Amino acid sequence: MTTTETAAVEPMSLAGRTFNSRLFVGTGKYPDHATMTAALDASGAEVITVAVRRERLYNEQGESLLDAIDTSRYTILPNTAGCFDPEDAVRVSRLGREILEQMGNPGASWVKLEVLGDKKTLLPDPTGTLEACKTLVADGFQVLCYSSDDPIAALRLKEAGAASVMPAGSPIGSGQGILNPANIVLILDLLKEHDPTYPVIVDAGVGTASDVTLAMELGADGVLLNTGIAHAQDPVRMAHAMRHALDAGLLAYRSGRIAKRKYASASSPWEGVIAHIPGE
Amino acid sequence: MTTTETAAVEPMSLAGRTFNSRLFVGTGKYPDHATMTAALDASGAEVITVAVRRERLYNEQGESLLDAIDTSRYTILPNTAGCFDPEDAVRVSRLGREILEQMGNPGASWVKLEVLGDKKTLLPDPTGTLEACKTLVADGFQVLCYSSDDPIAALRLKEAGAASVMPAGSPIGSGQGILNPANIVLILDLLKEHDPTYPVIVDAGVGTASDVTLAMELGADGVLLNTGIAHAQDPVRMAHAMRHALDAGLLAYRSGRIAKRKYASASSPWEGVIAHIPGE
Amino acid sequence: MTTTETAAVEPMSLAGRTFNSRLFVGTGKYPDHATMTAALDASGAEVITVAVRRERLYNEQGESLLDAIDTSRYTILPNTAGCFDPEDAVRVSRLGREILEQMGNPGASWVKLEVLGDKKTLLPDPTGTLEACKTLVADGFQVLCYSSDDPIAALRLKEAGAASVMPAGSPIGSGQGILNPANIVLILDLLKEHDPTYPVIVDAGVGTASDVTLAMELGADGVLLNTGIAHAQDPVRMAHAMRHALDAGLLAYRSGRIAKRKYASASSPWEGVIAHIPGE
Amino acid sequence: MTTTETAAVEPMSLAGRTFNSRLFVGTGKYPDHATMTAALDASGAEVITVAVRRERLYNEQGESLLDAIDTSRYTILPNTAGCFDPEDAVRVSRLGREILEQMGNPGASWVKLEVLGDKKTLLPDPTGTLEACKTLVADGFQVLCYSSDDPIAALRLKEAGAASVMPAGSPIGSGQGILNPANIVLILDLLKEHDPTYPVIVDAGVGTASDVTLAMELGADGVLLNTGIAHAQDPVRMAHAMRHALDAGLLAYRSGRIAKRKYASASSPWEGVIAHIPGE
Amino acid sequence: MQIIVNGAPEEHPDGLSISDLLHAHNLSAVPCAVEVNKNLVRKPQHDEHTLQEGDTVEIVSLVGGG
Amino acid sequence: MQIIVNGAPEEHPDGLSISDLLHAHNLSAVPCAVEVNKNLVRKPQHDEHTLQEGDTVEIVSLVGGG
Amino acid sequence: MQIIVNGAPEEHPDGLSISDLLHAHNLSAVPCAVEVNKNLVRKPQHDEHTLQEGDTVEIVSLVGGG
Amino acid sequence: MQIIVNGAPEEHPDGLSISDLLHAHNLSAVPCAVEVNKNLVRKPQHDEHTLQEGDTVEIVSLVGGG
Repeated sequence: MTTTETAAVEPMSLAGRTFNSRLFVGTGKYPDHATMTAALDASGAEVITVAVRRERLYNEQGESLLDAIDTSRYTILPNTAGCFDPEDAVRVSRLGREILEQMGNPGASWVKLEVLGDKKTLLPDPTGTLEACKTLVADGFQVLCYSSDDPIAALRLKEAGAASVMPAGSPIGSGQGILNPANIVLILDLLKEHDPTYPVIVDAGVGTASDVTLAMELGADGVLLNTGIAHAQDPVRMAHAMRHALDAGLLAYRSGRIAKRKYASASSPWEGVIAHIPGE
Repeated sequence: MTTTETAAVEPMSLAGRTFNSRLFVGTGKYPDHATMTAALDASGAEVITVAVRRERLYNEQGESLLDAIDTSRYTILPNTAGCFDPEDAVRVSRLGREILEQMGNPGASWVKLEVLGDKKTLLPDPTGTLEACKTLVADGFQVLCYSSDDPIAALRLKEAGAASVMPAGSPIGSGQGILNPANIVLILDLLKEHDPTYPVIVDAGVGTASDVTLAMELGADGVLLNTGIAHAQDPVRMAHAMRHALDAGLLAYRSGRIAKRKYASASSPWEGVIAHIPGE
Repeated sequence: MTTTETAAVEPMSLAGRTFNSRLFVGTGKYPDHATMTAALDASGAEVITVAVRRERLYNEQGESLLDAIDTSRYTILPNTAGCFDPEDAVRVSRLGREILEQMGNPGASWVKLEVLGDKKTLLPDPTGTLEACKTLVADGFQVLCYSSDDPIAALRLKEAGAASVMPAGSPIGSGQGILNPANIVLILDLLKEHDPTYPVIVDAGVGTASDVTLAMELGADGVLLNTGIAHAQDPVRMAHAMRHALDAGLLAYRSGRIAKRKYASASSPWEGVIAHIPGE
Repeated sequence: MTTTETAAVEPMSLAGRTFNSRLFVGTGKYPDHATMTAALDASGAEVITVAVRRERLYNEQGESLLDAIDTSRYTILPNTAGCFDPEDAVRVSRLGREILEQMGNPGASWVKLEVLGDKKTLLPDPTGTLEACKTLVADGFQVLCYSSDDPIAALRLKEAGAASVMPAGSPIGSGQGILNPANIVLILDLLKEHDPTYPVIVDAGVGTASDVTLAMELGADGVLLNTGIAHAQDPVRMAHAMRHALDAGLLAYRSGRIAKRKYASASSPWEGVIAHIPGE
Repeated sequence: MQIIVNGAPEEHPDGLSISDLLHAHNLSAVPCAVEVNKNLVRKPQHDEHTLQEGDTVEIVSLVGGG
Repeated sequence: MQIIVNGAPEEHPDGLSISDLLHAHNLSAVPCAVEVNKNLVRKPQHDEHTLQEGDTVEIVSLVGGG
Repeated sequence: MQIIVNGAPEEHPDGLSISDLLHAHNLSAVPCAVEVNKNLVRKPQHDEHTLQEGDTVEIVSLVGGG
Repeated sequence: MQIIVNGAPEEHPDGLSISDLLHAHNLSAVPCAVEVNKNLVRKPQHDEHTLQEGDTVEIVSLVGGG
């Protein structure tokens, strides 16, 4: 008999720290701060992403993001969204670190590295991302590195010292889910081959809960998403959905699913049937 | 702004009764009774299916199913598994009712109707199922009716008075999940057209958690499964997974997911970017 | 060494006759008769479907279908499209036979039987189709029977004497292709189990050439389509495409495709490589 | 009305030359030379790929590849298979050119560039491929460049001067077909945006005919494959299948396929139906 | 007498045969089939079959279809 | 007399009621249902229903199933 | 002197430190980071770092992003 | 002198040209390419290029590949 003491989802190790939640959520695109904070809470996330942007010097904008969020509660992960070359991504990474150090936030040495290749797809530039990753690792950053789902591109980022490689399921904000599960599996194979706890986080493209469940069932360590919650009609409820979806996928992955069979396999016994069975 | 007071999943109405859980689980194929009862508990199910079989008159079999289960806790839904013609299915339905009436179980007037067409696929015979459904409805049964995913076959069963139509995602025990989501959507369209609360439960073929999430995201009212839990390497953990998966899918369906887009949509604002953006 | 004398596609036996083409095309929805006849020619079809409709008694309509087509060239297969109950389908079948007998066309005893279940999906009613099929077989028809992709519904039609069962890939005219290849495979398994030459023709839903190729690769004996050609922007060119697609699929099915592998298998030899191979 | 004078497939321009066939086939893995030459003939290919390997100095090997093939008939495209770093790929490219120049073959300045990243997946290394591509373009080569299906990796190779970018549908020899059609479409969008005749050839992963048809329907200019033919049970027949499949896909792409619809669209007219139509 | 032909009422003299009706509609030479009150009347019977007041007649031919 | 119970022949004295049969198999206290010649005999009739030579009896209960 | 701050020209007196600039924009107490000519100037240097004619300054903070 | 040819050591007299080496291996008439110490030596130089002790030579041709 196989039993389980508990359905608890084991914590995840990332960049030297431990997290109970494997869901990483963005803070962009919410209709308002109240919805955002309620959705962050509902998601159970412990790490949230933010962008680094110019202060608006002349027009007042009301409450700032940092006023809205209880920053003591979250590891704040600054991204380099909007950067198309490695130099800009390194500059933005350092600016983000500078702010988070002032705040004493544990995300200070972390960066979600994006070096984009194209404005229509927002897919990463493999060579530019690799170059920026190397520079940032040398500069002491914990680099959580956005990648395409190209297995070799992902492997090179791990080799360059990324704390986590984060392959896209599909283009950012596209809601297409995981277009190529086989590539995610190859990434997991290559990056975890001699390093089974190396964290791989599926980032980008999640549209709905089943995308998250699938990512975890493939063996990913976590999922990062933003638009799928923020632009849902009911973001807070969708945040709950995503949290359940992640637990569902992780538990299912750990449970050893049944193999797929072409034909049926009866759930009820044939023995003791009182009906006429054809051919018997 | 859209908010949600709670992430509670609304109850489901079925055959005149109300259930908090939308997961219906079988009791077959478990390695032992202790694993089964722990898995039933973990699943959160309120309705469980059983089969009607000959008493073993001569060889003692230890603890019976009814000894193992706290029958006061569950609605027990007897099935007609193993029946290949409508007459046998009607006989078995009446035998199941007879036993459950003795027990005072609320499942006494319910039956999970299966009239199978073939031993390899265990897919239902559309004409035989329809005939048995009519007879059982006339005899006062609440018929929860196993169907293929053929939309017209499903519609005819509803018209015949089935309390719920339960289309197969794929063959019983095959673990192939939902092979034709478009057909499930057509079934939901046809059966709920003027009757939006009519319950449609995806039954059969579920292999892992994301199958359940997908079923609910399509708009199903519930999911019935057995092998996906009972034959997982860790059935109890998988039962937890399935429960989360159902909540994830239902919440996501209610949340209004984002539309799929071909191209990306940035999560972070373009305004205030300090990096060089190509073409700008 | 395996060689092939020729790439010729073997003829198909259907309802006691032999055809070189396995593509069956409809004559509806063309922009004009000239496009239709050119498309029929390009398709290579030997059997074409037509509908039975009221003569327009008062408003002249120019050239009729039978004037436009060289009827000596084709087996004309009348359908029962538009019929929703078995009685009407039988009436229409007999009317079609009456006309084709007057013409001396070999399709006179043939019918493409459709008994529809619903106007939105135009999917067949399984019970009504089965009843009409039995009546028409008893009346001497060669019944080419439109079915859903429900394997048992298809099997019952064969057992009732249908000359061919023709499962839908997806709803008529929807262009969704083959939504559930696994069901087509189950149909082929069940219907050909002890009768390997029994003809199964995929009918309905074809949108483009690869749908036809896939149908044949699954093991179907032929494909019937109409809208995919008639409503393409260039119907004649699409008819050529469909003809190539059918040959491609049939030849591939007969060629024994390679198995799918998770990992790569080099096309060029490793032996004699002058480059440095990692780990060697 | 749209008509077509002919079903002829228009020729393809590649590296300054024009080809009637868009199918590019390898010469590896055949059971024997006779099967290979028959398959090459059946495929209709005008360009065939070869590998550069050490002469076997001591053990005689019978007829060589160049003895078996009528080299005057084909453009011979040497590959850099087996190279894992850009320096080796450049060496091998130059060696191939040296041989083909001696033979006076038009493939002398051409190379199928592969810089592999990993032995299990044989997927390309994006950075190494880009570096080798730049070197070879500067050295006067026409570089037909194997790429992953990462849209930005592909775009960078075009920008580096590749004569064609050749994205993998799936790993070499895996027979998995095109795992991510959306990425192929993005590649076509990005590479053809201001240059619609830029040739994109799907290379690797083709298992059967419908994979080729699909590639062309997505808008690819051609397909390169080897194992799908060479390891089929009947390679010559499969070569015929692949040729038909390519024509089918190209013609279908040029024909403007029908849009997919959720619901049905009747092929036969509703007007003049003599049957009872529900609701009318 | 009045009969219904292809869904529309028509006035015809008593004693009208199916052949007469087809002739009246210029359909004598056209491949078509005729049903009276939902029963097929085959071509050899067209001359002798006399239509009655209130009969419902369907005259059908083949059109483009799929 | 001989009857068939759950597929196997059994010898019993004439006049055997269903209740007697269940008692003989130690099933009196167990939730089960009984069919004679494919017709359900409900529990309140178990005492009075006398089995006949050649009857086919099915005694069923509930087991794990899906 | 003129400097470029967040993309727009500003006039300031000579000898302006970064701290002065932040003060002028009411940003002294706000978590932000400052770059001069694409080089980060960390907070402890804000008092002592004197801006020069033509400097390009970026003052950034954190906003919602994904 | 010893040289490495296609991965294996070979003994040859000093002053050996590439043409000599190809001749020794019966490859004079075969389409092939030669690399010495990872540098291609094109065919017109085969007569004049004299190999040195310790040279690594690759002689390659075309084989079936994809």
